[in-house]
Amino acid sequence: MNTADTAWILVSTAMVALMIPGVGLFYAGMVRKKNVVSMITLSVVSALIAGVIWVLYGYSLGFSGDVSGFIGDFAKILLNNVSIDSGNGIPEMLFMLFQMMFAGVTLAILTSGFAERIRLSSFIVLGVLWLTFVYIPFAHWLWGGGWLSRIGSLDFAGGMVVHVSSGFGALALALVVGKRYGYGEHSIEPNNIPLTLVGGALLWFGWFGFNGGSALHADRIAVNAIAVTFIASCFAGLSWMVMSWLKGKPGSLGIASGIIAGLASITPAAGFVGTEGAIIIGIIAGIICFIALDFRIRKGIDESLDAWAIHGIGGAFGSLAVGFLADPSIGGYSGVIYGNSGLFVSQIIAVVVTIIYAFAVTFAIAKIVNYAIPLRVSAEEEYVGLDISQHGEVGYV
Amino acid sequence: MNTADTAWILVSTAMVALMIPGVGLFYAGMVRKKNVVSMITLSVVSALIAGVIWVLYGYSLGFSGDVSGFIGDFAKILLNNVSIDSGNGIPEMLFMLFQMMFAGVTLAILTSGFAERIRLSSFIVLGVLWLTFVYIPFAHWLWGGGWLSRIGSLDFAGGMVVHVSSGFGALALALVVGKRYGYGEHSIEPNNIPLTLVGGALLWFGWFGFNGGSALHADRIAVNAIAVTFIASCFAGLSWMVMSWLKGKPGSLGIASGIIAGLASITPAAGFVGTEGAIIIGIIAGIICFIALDFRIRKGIDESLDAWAIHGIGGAFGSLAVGFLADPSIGGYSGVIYGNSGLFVSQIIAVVVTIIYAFAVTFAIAKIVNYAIPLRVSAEEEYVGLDISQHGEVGYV
Amino acid sequence: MNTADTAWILVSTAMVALMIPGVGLFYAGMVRKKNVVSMITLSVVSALIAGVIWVLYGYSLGFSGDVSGFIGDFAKILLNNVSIDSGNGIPEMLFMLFQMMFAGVTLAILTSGFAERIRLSSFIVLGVLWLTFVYIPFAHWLWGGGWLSRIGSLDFAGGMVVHVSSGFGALALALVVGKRYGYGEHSIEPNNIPLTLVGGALLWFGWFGFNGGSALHADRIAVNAIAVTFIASCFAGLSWMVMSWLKGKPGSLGIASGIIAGLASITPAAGFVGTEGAIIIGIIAGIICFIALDFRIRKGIDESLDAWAIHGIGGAFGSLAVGFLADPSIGGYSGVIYGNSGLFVSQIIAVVVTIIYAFAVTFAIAKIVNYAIPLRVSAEEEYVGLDISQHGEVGYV
Amino acid sequence: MKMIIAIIRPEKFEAVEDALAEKGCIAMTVTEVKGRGEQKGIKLQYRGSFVEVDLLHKIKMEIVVEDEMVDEVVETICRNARTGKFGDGRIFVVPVEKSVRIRTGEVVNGEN
Amino acid sequence: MKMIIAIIRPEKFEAVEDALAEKGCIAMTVTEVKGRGEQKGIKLQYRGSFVEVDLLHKIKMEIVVEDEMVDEVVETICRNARTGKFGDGRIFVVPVEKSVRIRTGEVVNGEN
Amino acid sequence: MKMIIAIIRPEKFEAVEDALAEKGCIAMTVTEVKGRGEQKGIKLQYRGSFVEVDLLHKIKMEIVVEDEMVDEVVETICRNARTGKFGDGRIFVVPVEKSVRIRTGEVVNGEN
Ligand SMILES: Nc1ncnc2c1ncn2[C@@H]1O[C@H](COP(=O)(O)OP(=O)(O)O)[C@@H](O)[C@H]1O
Ligand SMILES: Nc1ncnc2c1ncn2[C@@H]1O[C@H](COP(=O)(O)OP(=O)(O)O)[C@@H](O)[C@H]1O
Ligand SMILES: Nc1ncnc2c1ncn2[C@@H]1O[C@H](COP(=O)(O)OP(=O)(O)O)[C@@H](O)[C@H]1O
Repeated sequence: MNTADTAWILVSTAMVALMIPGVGLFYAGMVRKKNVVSMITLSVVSALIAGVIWVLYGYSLGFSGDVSGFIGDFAKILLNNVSIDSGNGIPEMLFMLFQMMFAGVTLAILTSGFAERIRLSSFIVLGVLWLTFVYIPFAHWLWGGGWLSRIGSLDFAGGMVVHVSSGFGALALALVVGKRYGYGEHSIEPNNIPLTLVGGALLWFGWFGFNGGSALHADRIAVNAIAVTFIASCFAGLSWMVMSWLKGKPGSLGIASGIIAGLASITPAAGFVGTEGAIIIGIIAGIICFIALDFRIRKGIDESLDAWAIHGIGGAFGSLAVGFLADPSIGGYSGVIYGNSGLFVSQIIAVVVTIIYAFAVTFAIAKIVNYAIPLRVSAEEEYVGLDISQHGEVGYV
Repeated sequence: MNTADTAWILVSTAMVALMIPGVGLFYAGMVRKKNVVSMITLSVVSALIAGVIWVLYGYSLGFSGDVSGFIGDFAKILLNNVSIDSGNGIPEMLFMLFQMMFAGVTLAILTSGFAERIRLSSFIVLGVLWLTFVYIPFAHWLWGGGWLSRIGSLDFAGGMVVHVSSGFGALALALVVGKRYGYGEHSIEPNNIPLTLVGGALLWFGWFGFNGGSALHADRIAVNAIAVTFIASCFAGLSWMVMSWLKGKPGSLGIASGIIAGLASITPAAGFVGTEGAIIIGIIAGIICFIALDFRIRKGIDESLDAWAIHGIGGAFGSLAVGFLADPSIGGYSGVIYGNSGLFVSQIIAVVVTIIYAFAVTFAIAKIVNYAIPLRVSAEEEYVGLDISQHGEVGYV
Repeated sequence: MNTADTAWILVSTAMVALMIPGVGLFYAGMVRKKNVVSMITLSVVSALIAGVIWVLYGYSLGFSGDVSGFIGDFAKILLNNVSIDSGNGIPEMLFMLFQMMFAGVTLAILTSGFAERIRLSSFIVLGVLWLTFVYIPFAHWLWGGGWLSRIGSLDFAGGMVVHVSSGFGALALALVVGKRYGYGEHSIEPNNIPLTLVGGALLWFGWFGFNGGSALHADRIAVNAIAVTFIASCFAGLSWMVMSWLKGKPGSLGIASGIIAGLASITPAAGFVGTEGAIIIGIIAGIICFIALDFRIRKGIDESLDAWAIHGIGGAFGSLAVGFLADPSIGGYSGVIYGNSGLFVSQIIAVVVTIIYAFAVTFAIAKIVNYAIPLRVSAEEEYVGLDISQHGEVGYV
Repeated sequence: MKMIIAIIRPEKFEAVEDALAEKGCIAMTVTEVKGRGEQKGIKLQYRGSFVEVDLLHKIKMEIVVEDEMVDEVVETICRNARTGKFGDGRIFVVPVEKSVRIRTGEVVNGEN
Repeated sequence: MKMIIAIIRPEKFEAVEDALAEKGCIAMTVTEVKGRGEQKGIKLQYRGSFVEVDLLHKIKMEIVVEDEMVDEVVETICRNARTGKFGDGRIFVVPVEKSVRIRTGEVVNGEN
Repeated sequence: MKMIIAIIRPEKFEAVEDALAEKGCIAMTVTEVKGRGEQKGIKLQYRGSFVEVDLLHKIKMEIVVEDEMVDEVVETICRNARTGKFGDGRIFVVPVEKSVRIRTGEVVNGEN
């Protein structure tokens, strides 16, 4: 066992774990006071669902064996044969846990799509199905030896597995669940911006573990990953700020959104591009995610907390950018600017497929669940707020 | 010196340090608005007291030498002879600091027992005495080579040293200090659930360092510890959620309590049981701590923030569970299910003794302090709130 | 590459990154409700500015080459030649990133001086100039091989580079920008003390990485650094608490300020003094920073969030204390009490020079910017608050 | 002079505010309150049993106007705050005997 | 019609609310306020000197009722909000000239 | 008896409170409100265009006093809350028919 690598991934795992409630806090400040508890709880419950599924069968289906390139097998259900010892590198048990956190974060991001209107029980059912039929396949395709990795598609830390899946999934869910009551008619204002920024701070912090830990070693790739991650987030924060300044005032939520857009966009690329690539990705991420958000609002789609505009578009953009900007001196892969167009093709295929699959399968799951048990609370419950109606609690007294 | 182990314990120490104010934030959201500052400050001051005591004599009494199995000696007062160098493993100075944080967290947990009614000055006196006469002996008995460790009792990361001590100590304190004015007559509602969940998020994060760091190496035991820690917390969060759903609505505070119950319960076991053990411990922890909390409320005992029900019962249960479930392939010790009942006997002895000692000695200390200087603020001060009366501050304007 | 050192600095870098919004949260709870968003955003934008400047030319000017002892050269602009590989120790890219975070934290601390009255656009211009003409020179002088390090001045983790620069800079800025409207006439009360304490908790946590990471290895110096850091903060928190208790009630903000005073004061010394030194530094830090704050208030200077009293005075005091207390068995340098007065002389020179330079150059920059574009918002904007006037946002609904 | 005290749904506030401004009625004082009407708030069905959420967030507007303006203001609020469902709120009119503008000290006495 | 404005201890609110509901008086508007009575709040003894905490949290209930209900409501509030110690609060009765139900537009005029 | 409802700038509250206490007028109920006057709040110039910030934080004080005290209290508030700039606030005087001290049950009837 490499103890230094193990030390780094032990910490990274904890950092990614912190991101799960971090997403909840980030989201919770942006909803109305009557749903602040609900929004955090959805993320906390995401961790619980992911933890249980992962132990029972999720890890096995994602990372053990392979069935026609599409999914793993059941050899490691209940963490059977997942060892705490290891030859070199880190123990498999640690890898399993690190991956578990990713599943949790992804499900937490997805909760954007039905914020302020989902039934808790339906969310649990939906979460189990979504992890099983969307997240775990994606993890297998790109990280578990599945077909996308075999055609050469790269996803360093989850541009597609995490961000495209949750972003486009959230969009599908928003369409199935429908708009919040009164959306577009009266303004829905963030109840507690400092809370959102607390969550944002934890996400920024956790992302060092998310991207840096994805190197699985405390090595040059980890160093590159955290450097490009932070740099991309700074440039994206600034470019979003400039965009919003051109249209009005630069709000703190905008700057934070820009930072997260940069983080999501650099995620698939963090082990493949250098600092110049990070600058380019960052600047563009801030601009296109800003435009996507603007588009979403103009279309009147209530994908409430913009997982689609920020994670979905950011993750897709970053995954394509890998095909352009991958620098062989970093991760050994070359993009278009280093004269290789093959990678770019693989990336396009992967992005297109994951977008379609994430949207379509999430849509189907949502429709099915909605048919069996309504996804949405009643109009009265929505009016009163989910904190009281789902949790019997009041956020602030 | 093993630098990888050192790196891991450096980080773990910081993570456990963060838990100290984390406890304060977790508690503070659950009290009334007029005591929110007080509740956080009690935890912050716990860190200060623990830091000072530990440097002056606490570490020495806990971990240097041995006097009849009961307590250490004074050879390392003022951190005399505590070196920053080391043969192999981590430097003793780092071990000392890591242990210091545990003392701080434990004292912070204890503040549950007299929330919203303690005088700050009395708390300081009480804290010094409690660390000296309860915490430090426990640390010596189980970790410093004292009598319980000699009879073979195991406590991986503090099921008894941390959780039984503070949980049953808080119960004793609640009985000595008495109920909050109006307790049981009018409802006392949490003032800021998001704040509690911020604190809970930091605790969840810190617990990776708490349990994982207790391996003192970045090794297979650390990996096992963080895996079983997170898994147990997920199952406990879910089982608590189910329990509360059966009786009404599943609140966020309940889910968070379940998670912490799972964390407290797995703490003594994290280096000895595998993932199946963690699942069992987690599920049961969520159920029995829920029942304990319910029992506490029905009895009308104002152990205000449930350190007893969650930490006390959870820590005791987990310590017993070690005797059943310890898997020799993990930590080298066998529990009943691996055909060894000796460990179970040692665990029973340790749990019974620590429960009785923690309760009785805390009770005695509290009575004595209360005799010398009242523990409790005046009725007017309690009515106005501790923020104004003890700190001259107002939490939110 | 030493992977254990790398693992530790990867984490330290993330921890220091978390301090940047941490400063913002800490400050934001202490301003009025109408400026809470602004205060956090100033810190977030500090990170963005520092990130961009550092990549473009900041790292190069600070740490590449040397021009007459005063400043570096342009050899590493755009991170040219900054490698992710390394001989031994950590990769330069990681060192670059770790240093980047320090620049961000320092700029965030500086925002104390113009809290609740700065124009966002002016702050950005000011921030760029200040990093360029104050922070980067200081970093070069003490850490990049510049003249102060050549005359033997020591600054372990930023007593002068970070704390004197931002503290005395904030003082100069407060004088140029002028008092907040109504300051001294009606009371300006903290709007959200729990938020400040959340920020404070993150700072306390991050400081382990700040001081411990400054060892650049996971070694005995890192161990010493985090031990003395925590110990000094505990003693400083207590001594401030005692001071404030003598004059009235011990507030939570006071205790937190004392802790931060201890942290700032031990920063320059953390790799050079032992635990006794830390106790002495801690106790004195709590006292003199308390006195400085009291003095500042009596003088009617609106250096609003006391960067001067806590960071400026603390950092200066700690830097001098190195000259007295440096223990050769720790870092190889001897202070006065070990019979060497040479170091003390170097420290005096460094402290005096950095104080004068930081104050004077910041003053000049502020005057120039203020001449070109007003630093301060209009009276109406100030009255309405910066959240609405600069960001178009409302903190809490 | 009368004080018109209107308790309305928070989500209708903007609409009411704009409609009043159009009528030239700009000045007002706004408070966040909670309230319940005669229906005891809202009933939520919850696993067979009913839970009553009795105190719901409302916005209270206090508007002091000349007597002749009262009916127009009341009517404007009513029209813009109405959804037709329980919980739309109430308007109360209270006599004001005197009104003082602090900035100028100018006093207006009501006819009451 | 009258508006009964009762300023009570927060911890007595539930009891008052329930007692009023029993009397059939359900509708009300509730505001969190701070207040002090003639005693200037509460005096805390602090190291020899006294500190006055002048503004304490209170709950303000506004209840509009028909004239004939006033005495019963006032009496019910009084009985359930009383502790007998300073700070129990006050009840004020203010005339209401007109009351409108927004949902229906229905207007009730007071006799005032 | 009258209820004096004063809406003032938050930053003037302390001064007003102290001035009233000097006059022996201690009891009061205080609420945080938002408001706008006839100027529609404050106009901020922002890159050529104007942004109106319409609802600004204010403090509402409610003080019930005997009729003969009204003028003195109003005058004291006016003097201490004034800055001379827009937004200083308003004072309204409303009749109170009855006042009850909950602690004692003692009732005072207004002359209205
Ligand atoms: N008698 C009353 N006294 C004081 N406030 C009232 C009264 N009746 C209604 N309100 C206020 O008006 C709000 C809405 O009233 P409600 O009765 O629910 O509307 P609706 O008449 O349309 O059902 C309540 O939440 C409460 O704040
Ligand atoms: N004259 C008054 N005008 C307005 N509010 C008042 C007045 N007197 C009392 N109050 C309100 O009633 C609350 C309780 O009054 P207090 O005088 O403390 O009760 P008690 O008369 O039992 O001592 C105060 O906090 C204040 O909010
Ligand atoms: N007609 C009114 N009805 C209710 N509240 C009012 C009225 N006029 C003013 N106010 C309150 O007084 C506050 C200050 O009034 P404003 O008109 O801005 O002062 P000034 O008259 O000095 O310009 C407003 O924010 C609002 O809360």
